[in-house]
Formats: sequence, C-alpha cells, structure tokens
Amino acid sequence: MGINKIYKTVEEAIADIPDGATIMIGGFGHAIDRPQTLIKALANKGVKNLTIISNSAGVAGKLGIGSVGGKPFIDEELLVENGQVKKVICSVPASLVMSKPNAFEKLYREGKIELECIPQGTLVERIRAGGAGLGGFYTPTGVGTLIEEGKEKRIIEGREMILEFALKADYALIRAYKADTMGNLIYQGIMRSFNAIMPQAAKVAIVEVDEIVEAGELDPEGIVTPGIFIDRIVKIPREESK
Amino acid sequence: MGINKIYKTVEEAIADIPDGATIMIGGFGHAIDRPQTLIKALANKGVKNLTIISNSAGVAGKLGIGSVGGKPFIDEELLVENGQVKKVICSVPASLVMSKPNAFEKLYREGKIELECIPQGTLVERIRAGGAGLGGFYTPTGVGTLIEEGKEKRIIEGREMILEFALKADYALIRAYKADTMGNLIYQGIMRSFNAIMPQAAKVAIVEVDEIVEAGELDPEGIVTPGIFIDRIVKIPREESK
Amino acid sequence: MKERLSREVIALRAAREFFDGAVVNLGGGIPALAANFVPEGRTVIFHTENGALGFGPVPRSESETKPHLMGASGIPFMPQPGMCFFHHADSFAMIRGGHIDITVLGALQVSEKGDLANWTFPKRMVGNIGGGMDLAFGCPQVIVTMEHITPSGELKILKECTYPLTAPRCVSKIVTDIAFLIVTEEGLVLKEVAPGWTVDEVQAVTEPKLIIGDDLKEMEL
Amino acid sequence: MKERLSREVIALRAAREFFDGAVVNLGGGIPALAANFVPEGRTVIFHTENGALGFGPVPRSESETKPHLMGASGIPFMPQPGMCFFHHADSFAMIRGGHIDITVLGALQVSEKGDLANWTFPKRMVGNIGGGMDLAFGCPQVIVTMEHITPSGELKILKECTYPLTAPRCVSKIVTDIAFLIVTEEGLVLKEVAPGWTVDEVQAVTEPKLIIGDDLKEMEL
Repeated sequence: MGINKIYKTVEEAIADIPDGATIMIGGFGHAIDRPQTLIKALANKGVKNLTIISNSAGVAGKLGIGSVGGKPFIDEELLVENGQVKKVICSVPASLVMSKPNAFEKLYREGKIELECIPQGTLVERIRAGGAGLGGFYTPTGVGTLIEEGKEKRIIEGREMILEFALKADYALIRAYKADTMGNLIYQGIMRSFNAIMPQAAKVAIVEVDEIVEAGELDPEGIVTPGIFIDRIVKIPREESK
Repeated sequence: MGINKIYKTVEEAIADIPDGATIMIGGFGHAIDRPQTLIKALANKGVKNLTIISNSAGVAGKLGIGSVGGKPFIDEELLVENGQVKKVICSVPASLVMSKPNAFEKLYREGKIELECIPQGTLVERIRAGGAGLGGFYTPTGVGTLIEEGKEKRIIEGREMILEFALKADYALIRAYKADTMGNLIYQGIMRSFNAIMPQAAKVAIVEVDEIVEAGELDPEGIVTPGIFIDRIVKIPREESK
Repeated sequence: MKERLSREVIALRAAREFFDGAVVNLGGGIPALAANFVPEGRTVIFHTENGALGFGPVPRSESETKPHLMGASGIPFMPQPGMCFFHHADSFAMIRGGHIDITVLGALQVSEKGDLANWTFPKRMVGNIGGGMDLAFGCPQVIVTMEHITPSGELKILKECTYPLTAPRCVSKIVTDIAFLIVTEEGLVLKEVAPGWTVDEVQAVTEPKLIIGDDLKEMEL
Repeated sequence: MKERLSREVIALRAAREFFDGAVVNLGGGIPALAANFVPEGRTVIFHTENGALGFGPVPRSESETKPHLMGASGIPFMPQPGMCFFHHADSFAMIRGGHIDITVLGALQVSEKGDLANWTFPKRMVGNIGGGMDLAFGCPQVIVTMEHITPSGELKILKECTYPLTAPRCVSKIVTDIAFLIVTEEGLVLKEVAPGWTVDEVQAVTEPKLIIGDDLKEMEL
C-alpha cells in the first residue's frame, strides 16, 4: 500500500550513507533553511571522504548570520571541521567575515580540502539540470572571468556563453516546513532555496520537517515539492533542530 | 505608484501586436487552459505572418477534446485557418483524429505554412531556457530519431545528447485563474502547463483570468507566477471565455 | 478465428507490472485503461504530463467532472489525497529526469531491440510527437500495449522498425492481444500466450525469432 | 579634510535611480541601505536571491522578526501585500533572464569600461562568488555604491581592474562618497560631485580621465 517514508530518527534516516558519498545539503544559509539535525547526525556518524554540494562550505552558522537574534546554528562547517569532507562544490566557500576565517579556509590553505567554486545561479542550474535529465547548458554568467577557465565557450544569439554540466548526488539532505505521508512538501517563506531543487538530483532524498500530516491535508495547489522526489522523512520541530 | 497592468478589454491588451510578431500561446490543449478570448481577439485583429509557439497548431478545440461534455472551444486553429500564421513551433501539429484533419495539415500539405515539430519536453525546456537567460541545453530526447537531424550532438556522462537552443517571443498570451493587481497569478489544477512558463520568455506577457483581486489577497506561499513577469491583465470569467 | 484479448484485458495485463509505489504515466488509448486495473494491495501514483500527480479515478458522471481536473488524453480525473499540480517544465523535468518509473504507450511498430515507433508513418505528412518521445526516452520502464498486428494484417513486431522512431532501445515489455513479451539483450522473450494460443501461432505473426521463456505460460486472467 | 557622504547618503543617491515599478536586488553593505530611500511616489519591488519578491521593510523590533522572512544578507523583512516566494532555480532564472531591472552592488574596483571586481583579491586565497556574478551579468542596470578610495588610500576607479573580475562591462552607474558617475562608451562621465568637492579633487582620486558632464552639478541631498 505504498512505501512508508517516515523514519523515527535522523540516525535511521542516514544509516546507509557510506564513506565517499556525494551529498547535496539544502538551504541557502539561514538557520531556518538548513537541515541542521541531519548534518549533526552525519557528523556523529563520522563518514569520511564526502563530496558536499551546497551553497556554502559552512560560512554563516557559527557567526549566527541569518538567524533571529544572531544565534549560532549548525551548517556544513561541522563536517568540514571534522575532516569528513574531501571536496566542496559551492558558491560561498569562505567566511562572510574576513577577520574570522572558517574551517574550510584553514583546511584549504593547508591543501587538505578541494574546492569547486562557481556562481550561485550556475550551481543551482547545474543541480536542476541533474534532476531534469539534462546533460548541461550554456550560460552567460562568468564569461570573461576566472570562471570560464578550462570551459568550452560558444556564441549563441550574439552572446558568448559557457558550457556547464549537470550535477547529481547520492543523497540530498534538506529542510522543509511540512510533509505529508506521501512526501509532498511545503516550505515557509525563504525556506525553498536549494531545498526545493536538490531532491530531484539525488538518488535518495532525506528531509527533516516541522510537522508530518496525512496525505490530503496539504492544499494540492500549494505543494512545492511533489512526494515522488522524497524518500525519507523525519519530524524535527525547528525548536529542536540541531 | 507602480504600473497599472489592468486592461478593460482584450482588444486594448493586444492592440500593439504587429504583423510578423512571434507569439507564445499558453495552455496544453484543454478548454480551461487556453487563452481563448485573446486568441479570438487576435483573429479579429487580423495581424499576419505570425510565428506561433505553442504546444499544438490547434488540434483539440474544434473536436471538443479536453472540455467538459466535449464542447468545442477556441485554440490557435482559428489563426491558422485565417491564414494569419507563417510558422508554427509545436509538438502536436496535426489533428488528434486522423480522419478529421485540421486547418494546419491542409495548409501544410499545400506548402502554405512552416513547421518546426519538436518533442513537448524539449519545447517547454527551450521556452524555460529563453526566460531563464540560458542559451541552450543538452537533452537525450530525440537521439537516434528524425529529431536529431541537423543538430549538434555530444556524449555527456556516457549518454548521447542533442543541443537545443532557447526560444523567446515578442508576446505571450496565457490563461490563469486569478491575478492580483501586481500581476501575481494562481492557476487551478492542470491550468499551469505552458501558461506558467511562457510569460518569462516573452517581452510582453498578457493574461486573461477569471478574477482580479487586490495585492495581498492571494496567499504568498501559493503564488505560481510572480507578478514581475506579467504586463497586462484582462478579466474574462471562464464562462465568457471565447 | 481464435479469441484475442480485449483492450481492457491487455490493459489489465499491463497493469500487473505496476509495482507498489510506482509512479506511472499512461498514454492515450489502451494504456489509459490500465488505470482501472491496478493490482489490489498496491498503490500507484499516476502522472499526467499536463501537470498532475497522484490523482484519482475517472468521475462516474459529468456532474463530477471538473474542467481543471483532466489528463493529457482529455480524460477527466477525480481529486485524491496527496494529489499535486505543476507546470510543464517541471512535468517534463520529472519525465526526462527518470522520476516516472513506468510509462505505458501504444505503438505502431516495435523492434526486437526495443525500438519504438508510435508517432508517425511515412504516408502521414505531419505527425504528432507530443510528450511520447520524452516518456520513451526518460522512463526507466516502457511498456507497450497494442494489437499484435494491424487490422489489415501487417506485422507490428519487427526485426527493424520501418516507421520513424520515437526512441531506440527503450521498450522493456510488450503486451498484445495474444502475448506478453519482454525485451532482452538476446532478443524478444515470449513469457505468456493468451488463452488458446500456441507459441507457433504467436511466432507466425511476429517477424523476429522469439526466444521461448523457460517459464512460458498461459496468461492468467 | 572635506566631508564625505555617509553610507546612508550614498545609498540614498543610488535609490534615486529606482524608477517607478522597478524590480531591484540589493547587495549587502551600503546597497542594502538603499531600501530605506525609495523616492516618494515610486513603487519598487525588491528581490532577494534566496527566494522572495515584493517584501516589505526591516522590522522595527526582534519580536516582529521571523526566521523565514530574511533576505540574502541576513537582514529580516516584513511581509507586504503582493509578496511571493520561490526556489533558487527560479530565483536565478529571474536574475539571469534579465527580469531584475536594477541591482545595487558594492565593489572593490571598477574600471572605466564598467568592469566590476567585487568578489575576491589576490591575497585572499578563497573568495566568495555567491550570487553577485549572476546579478552583474543578468541585470540590465548595475549600480555600484562604494567609498571612492580604500581606507589606505588606494584608488578603486581604475583604467583596468587588477583584481579578478565579477563581470566585464556590466556597471552602468557609480555612486561614491564624493561623486556620481555614469559609464558610457566614451568613458566615465562625472555627473555630480558631493557638496564642497571640485572636479579636480574627484579626478585626483580617479585613475581614468573623467569626462565632465555638460550638466555637471553638486549632488542635491
């Protein structure tokens, strides 16, 4: 009678993530949009050699930028600091405050972590392409900058463009507001960001939500992420999220 | 204090569409999702040499396929039949019932109209690319079929793909359910189809809706088409739509 | 003449391939009928390319028919808990991205390699590609449902398709009015024959040499 | 020393460029302050790349601050009628597609051709590209707000940028603490000087030769 997608704990939900996995981590960089509890569980699990695809390499949480009252929160910096990450593909690798370098910068200067730093719009479009079965796309963003180095270019309709390729992952860890039992998701305000794009591009998508309701309780016109993209749901009210 | 987007009549809303314009026409092919009143006004206006980008060349309306009770409705066949169309870019050019050929087929056999027939997913993705500032994309759809003729191919991640280019238009004519005064739109059920994708790719987007409400009356979490994409709104309750 | 399976029974046999939790898109014609035959105990999520997922059955009366609840073939559907809607770009991202597990499509011709031809033929100057090509390329499992031969007796299961292809090597299973076959690297494997039909009779109306499945049986209806 | 314009006044001058109905994205720092100075009688729709359009002003107290109503720079906003939300792919489709009319960005360097450098510099091994590059490439009008020179006195308006570019030839207007300039095919045109500043004084801290606008005037504050 359909697949049960509801997991009691984040530990169970991430139990099969192996060393060397490629993991997309959702959100933009605010306390409310990050899957903090899933990240923490991944840190506790201690898996290594991860490739992280995310907007940032963990730049805002410790500084409390993007939370009400400037309260620190968890982001992928925890994984980077733990030495669990081999490579980060992101648009914001360094601290937002130059005088307070983050874990990524320190490891990067020591040559202990790899980086692919790309424009945010290119990053999210590469993820969308991965989920949409496309191989790649031509974008104007980055022509005439360091970003074009080593990339194919062509002129389309008189404008020079760069070829960028699709990104996929083994897992996506995301945060949403409410899920129904089928995995349909809604968000609140700015929570959609990368959360509503990454599940499509991952083999297994795991979401932490404030609330799980019965199928039919969410307005069909308001569902943002169709349940077919979501594999595992864990209820973590935001006040307990960490 | 912001731009007034509300037009009293469809005639005023389409008054500046010139001969030779490229026009996207929204909907999929059902009575409820087509901008019937705008199409009719365009037919009455008599502009010529149009390039139409739409899911079909007008295949369902006269047959009443896709309406409650099989009641005939208006689609782009009216423009084709009138001899107003130079070229159609679509995925469904011919009648759905072989024994009842449509206006497009007759003109096409006489060499009086041009056709670019492409897969529906490629069509909508080309329109999305146009609205999203991308030049083109690689898709697997069509490799090894007539569709690949004359197109560049390359292998990405072991899979052969075709290069397809972005589509843009001078105007988009679409149908939605409700608009607010800022042009934010919501739809009902299957109405989104091409309607929610074409405005982004057109210089001027014109929508006919059942109802116009004040800004703030639509749930911000439920808005499907942001108002920044919409230029002109005309209220045409669906029972009067034709 | 032997009795051939009705369109409904072809659809019923195809529907047995729907696994629990499968996301399924049905083409028009025989495929659309499969919605009525989902095996008991399995939940199937139906997708229509014009922008809905998880919708319910066909309404029983016109009074229950809503103009905004209608699938791609023009067949209306009822609302169902968990249903949702989306635009065409998202809909075909689902299809091309491999998120629709199974599609059931009609066919004009199918080759032993699993090539599918279902959108046009040489005499028709203009064919409708529609959404079928994306479905054939994008869905992990493509099931063809069709009559085994044309009304005028021409073969439809061929060594090579002679009509323009919808997609090469995409079909995994074929349900006809006399047989159920699967496409393998080695060729077409005959898995089931319709009641009363023999292997030789099926082979006689099938151009490529059939491989006889070890577990060949009469179709259970 | 002469008085330089405050960060608020730089932002105020930039905001005068917002036309009625404009869709505007503001970067962090001085640009973000421009939200407070939309000229009376004009409606501006603000966009934030983390997924909101048409939101209202900064809340006056923490009790009015909601965690889900916060812009890209971490600055909270109030709801406003007509506001809407969307995901990142849609947000950057808006930006790259030219649907955001104006962006106001900070800069490390700007060239006389309108090249912008604002994401990194050689000594910093790791820079943050973020959403700025898409904004610089995608928005029809890029307005730079910044101090005219660095705290240590280095020039920022140059013949050629020496730092890695964010985008070439993208800047259309520059508002600094001593001048308002526009980028033209012929070069940088000085349109306004801050109260008390002379053309020569502005030229002295600007590497490229300035073209003096016919209508050059003192900035009205």
